[in-house]
Amino acid sequence: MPFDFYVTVAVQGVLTGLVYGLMALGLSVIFGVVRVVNFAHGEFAVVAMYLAFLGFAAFGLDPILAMLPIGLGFFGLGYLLQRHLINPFVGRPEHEQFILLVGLAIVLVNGLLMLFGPDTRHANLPYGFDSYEVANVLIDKVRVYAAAAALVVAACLFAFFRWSRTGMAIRACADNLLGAAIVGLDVKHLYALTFGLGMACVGAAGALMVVLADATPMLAPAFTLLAFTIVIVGGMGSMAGALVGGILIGVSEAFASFLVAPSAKSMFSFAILIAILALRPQGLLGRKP
Amino acid sequence: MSVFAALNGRARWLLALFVASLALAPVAADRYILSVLILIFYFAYLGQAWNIMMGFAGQLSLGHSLYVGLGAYVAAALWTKFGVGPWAGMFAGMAVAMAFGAAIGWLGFRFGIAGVYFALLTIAFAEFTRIAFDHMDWTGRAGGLFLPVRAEQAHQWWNLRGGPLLFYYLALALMLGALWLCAALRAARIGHYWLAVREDEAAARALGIDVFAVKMKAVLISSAMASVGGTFYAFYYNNLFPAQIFDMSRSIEMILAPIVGGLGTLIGPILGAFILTPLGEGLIAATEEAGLSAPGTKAVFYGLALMAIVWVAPSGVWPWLRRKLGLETP
Amino acid sequence: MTLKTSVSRRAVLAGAAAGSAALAAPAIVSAQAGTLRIGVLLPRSGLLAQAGQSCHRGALAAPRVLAELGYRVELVHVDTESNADIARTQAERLINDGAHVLTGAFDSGHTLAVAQVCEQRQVPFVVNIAAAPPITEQGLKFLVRNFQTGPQLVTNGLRLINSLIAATKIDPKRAVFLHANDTFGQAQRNAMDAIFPRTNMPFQLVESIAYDPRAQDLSVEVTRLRSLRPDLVLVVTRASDAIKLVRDMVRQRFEPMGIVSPGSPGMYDEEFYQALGPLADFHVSNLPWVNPKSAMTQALERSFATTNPGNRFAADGFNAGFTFEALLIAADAFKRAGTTSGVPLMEAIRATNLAEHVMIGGPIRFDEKGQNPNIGSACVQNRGRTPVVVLPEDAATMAPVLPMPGWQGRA
Amino acid sequence: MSRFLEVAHVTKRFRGLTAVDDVSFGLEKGAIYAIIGPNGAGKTTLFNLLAGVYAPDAGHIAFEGTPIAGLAPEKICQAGIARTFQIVRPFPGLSVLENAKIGALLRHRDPADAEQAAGETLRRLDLWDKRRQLAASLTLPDRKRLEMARALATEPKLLLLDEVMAGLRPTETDRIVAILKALAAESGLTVLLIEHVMRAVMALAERILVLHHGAAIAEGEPTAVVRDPLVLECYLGAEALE
Repeated sequence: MPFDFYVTVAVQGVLTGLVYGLMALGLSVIFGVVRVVNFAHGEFAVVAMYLAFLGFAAFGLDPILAMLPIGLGFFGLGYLLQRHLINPFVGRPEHEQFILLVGLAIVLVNGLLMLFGPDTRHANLPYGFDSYEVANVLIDKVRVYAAAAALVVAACLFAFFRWSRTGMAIRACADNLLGAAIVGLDVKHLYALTFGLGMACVGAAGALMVVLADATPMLAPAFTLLAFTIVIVGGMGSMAGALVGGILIGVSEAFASFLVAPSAKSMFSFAILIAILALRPQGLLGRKP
Repeated sequence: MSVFAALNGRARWLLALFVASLALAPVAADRYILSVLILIFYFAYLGQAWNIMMGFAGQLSLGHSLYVGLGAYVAAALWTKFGVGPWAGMFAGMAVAMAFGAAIGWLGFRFGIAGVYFALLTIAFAEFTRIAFDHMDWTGRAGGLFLPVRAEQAHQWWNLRGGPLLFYYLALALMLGALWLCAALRAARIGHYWLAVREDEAAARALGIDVFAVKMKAVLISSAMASVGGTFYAFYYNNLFPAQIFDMSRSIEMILAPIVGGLGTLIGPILGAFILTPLGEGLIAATEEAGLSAPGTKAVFYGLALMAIVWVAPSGVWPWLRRKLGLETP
Repeated sequence: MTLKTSVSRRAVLAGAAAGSAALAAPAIVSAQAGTLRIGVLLPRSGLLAQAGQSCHRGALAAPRVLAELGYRVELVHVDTESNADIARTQAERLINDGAHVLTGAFDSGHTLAVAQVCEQRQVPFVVNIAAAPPITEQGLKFLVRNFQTGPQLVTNGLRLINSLIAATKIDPKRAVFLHANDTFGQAQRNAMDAIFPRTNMPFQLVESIAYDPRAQDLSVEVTRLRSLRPDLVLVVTRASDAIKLVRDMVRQRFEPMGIVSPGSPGMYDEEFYQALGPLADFHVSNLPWVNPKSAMTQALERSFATTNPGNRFAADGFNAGFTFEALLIAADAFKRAGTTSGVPLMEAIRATNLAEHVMIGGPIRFDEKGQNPNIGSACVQNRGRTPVVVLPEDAATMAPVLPMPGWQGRA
Repeated sequence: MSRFLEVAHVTKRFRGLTAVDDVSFGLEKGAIYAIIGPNGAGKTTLFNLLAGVYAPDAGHIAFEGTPIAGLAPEKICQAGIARTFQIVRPFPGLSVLENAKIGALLRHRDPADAEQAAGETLRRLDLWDKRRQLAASLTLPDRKRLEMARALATEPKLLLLDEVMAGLRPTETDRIVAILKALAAESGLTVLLIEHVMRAVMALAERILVLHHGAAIAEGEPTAVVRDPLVLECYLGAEALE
């Protein structure tokens, strides 16, 4: 097998993994702070895919640019959702949150089915079929763009948590809820902000996904599971972990399908997940709970 | 029925009335209602199995379709390949499911994996097994395993070959048997230990409870029960596909009833199944009657109903209803 | 819907306790005299919704055509939600509500779930689409299948590849078989493994690759395919996977002589044309297809245009055609039997002999197992973003073109 | 020289900080023994070493002549040492009776027997009337007593009490002191308590160990210990002598 095939496969794995990682990042942020497991995560990603598709179909808006308004809109949506729907369930047992969000997921998937039908929808970008050729290695343009955009979003989010006052306040909440409340932080507001930020990540990732995959309501459960796998592998609550987890899963699936059997590729992801849970349950970059 | 000694008079009467009316239902009910009741019993049974792990021992499993699928596949394969009857197949399925349960439990509990992490571990095992079965030649890979339906076996009830009445009473027996078993377990030493572990592991250990062993017992009993449900499913439907029976959506489907009904209660899984399955069937008829024929409409209402239920009665319908009916032991 | 049946539903809503169940005594309501009531069970939501809704559009177009032919039918549409449990309970409900015949159910598992109900209740079941061989191997007395089994699909598909090679004079040496690892894809793979070695095809089958139908991304699969350097790519896909495959082939500049499906959905579905535009052209599907030269097909196409203004009949031809034919078989048997009663109606269905119908092939007849052995296959090539019959010659409206033109100058 | 409980040269470090530093002491059967010391002196760590939460980095612990250092908490409880938690942790979703019953099940495998035994323990600790209440609904003093009841229900030979009097009113403290004294007298129960409330310590303890910065600085009879100048300087201060 020529060597450039291996390079191609590795690059594909890394680039796809970065976009997956961005999607998982949203889940990780929400869980890390609010301690709510968003079981409707994939569903929101698919809603964002449809919005990006609509933006392209109606205004010719490139999904990579649509990422900004969609991310913003999802931030608002997330804020409101947290304040009005999910907040009463914060601190309640996981199974109650689970039913609430599973119900929401069912509504979203089937609402999309009613609105858009089951056929896949696509944004036929002018550069959608182009690829770069570097020393015999072919790399899709869309994948490079999407991965670069995912990195930019992740970097912005990272900077926000690292250096902004609000970001630091949110981290304080995550580290010590009681302490944060005592020093007068508005925890409810910060939780809603965090949920909004997590949702903004999902929205941005969903918009980017449109350039890589076709939108259909039935994608959602697979996205949710993928995001969970990545977050656990990378480390729940760790932002860099989500990206590293995404890349690890992306690359392992790529090589599994290239060298072993494409139909069994997600088996390798689950095997990694099981191994991580057994050997390093806090995830690759997670802190010990 | 000493395990029901804790019930007050009114509750005993209601339970007896409930069992009697279900036993007599085939006399009056039509085939559609019987088929819905079979589904209700099936989900009540599986809910009861899951409830042992989550409701009693506090271990969140989102991969119970694994045990159902193993019970189904093992019994079905023994029947189609070697003519081994389902009763023997059931025990073989149980053994395999328990082996998987033991592996998950050992990994999870030895390394102190809990909560969402444990849930993901169970999902990972279920998905891993689904893909493995998708590639297993012996059971027809992804193409499915078909149980032969032969006219000459049509009345071999001992081989679970028969009409809807056979499956009706079988499912009813499963549901009531699970209720009895869970009541007995709940009243026994292990039942108390499960609750202790669910409430506070460190405190339980300080009271001399071997938390690991107690949790292992929960996963073993729960997986064995779920696998029996799988054997029933295999012989009721006569065809199995990894992508359907091991799917995560099946795991989620089977845990809705106990949560909605009342997690950790004995009646909760049954009540939840009696709410959710008819809710789904009723919504199909209702949306049809209302002329809402767009596919997905029913499911949207179903999802909204789930959200409404958990909003109104977060700890389940049964604890709320029990108060209303005056069945609370003073 | 009648009053009686709505009572039975409310009874279920109320918890289906025995007391209330007494109200719901079997509600077999006789339809209007002279009308056959057919229950149509299709997966219109859930995982199989795309195909289920495509079939549904055929069912919507059917009544007008059947009425023109002098048949009187009333259809009751039910969504199985891609769930075998619901397929089963809804089959029971349809029969309770007075359905005389059931059709469906697209998926093999759902079909067998419904078949058991029909067998027990002695109600005929006409399968529209479901390829698993065991369906007609179980000795079911109340089931017929007007659809090819997996092995038939592959046998006909491979034979047509030979004709295609002869007609276009291409000379492929290597082929790779790529299939979705799901129920249907696996059935095709089994058939391929069994049949290909016996067919003496002029090319070598280098490898068979199964891919994960749930995968979000098939770029690596295409890289692997490319590394095997096949001249022909034989694919068994689901609707949306075909798009991903072709798109990544374009991006990776991989240009085989042709992409041929030996009988699977994917490359004739509307979403394929929408997504790929000119790149959707020249791919070939070898499978049963509507006969464009049949008068009944043309009537169905006209009716389809009025009942489904937003959809093209050409892209729904396969699903809509078979769904229509299932209804046709039931309506015709009813006309001959003159009764809605299950046993004589089933006898009439088994005695079906319809020379005029919509799909390519000989008269619709059923063998002792209830299988129609006369269904033909056509070689359907995408041309100008429309599936066009190019072989066999008696049904063809265009000549096949292979090797397909390069990706480059298309867009 | 095998005493009932023998702690010899026990040391425990956390990331360089020595929480318990070469502590030795011993207990006679039936004694009531107290450990005092300022916050951060290592009392709770020493306790957790005895209860099996941590294994010591050095030293030996023997109970009735058998080494128990490093055993799991449940094994230690099974051996006959029961404990309470400084921050009480009753099973909140269960009734008071069920809480005690779970403790009693250790020695009474039959649930009916266990319930009876649990009932007796609850009566002893004045909780019988509240047996049907959920533990979560109890007041703090009740929860502290429930914590003790649950531990006592395991029928231990040695009871480790971690600040059970803290936050209680003097009358409640006196009541617990009386109960403990009665238990020790009737059943020969040995008690080791960590306590800040000197009033209780002086009333109960036959001997006192004083910890400071992880090290034992004094050990002996209460009256002697509270006069020890080092203890006075380090911990008790003037007010304790009033």
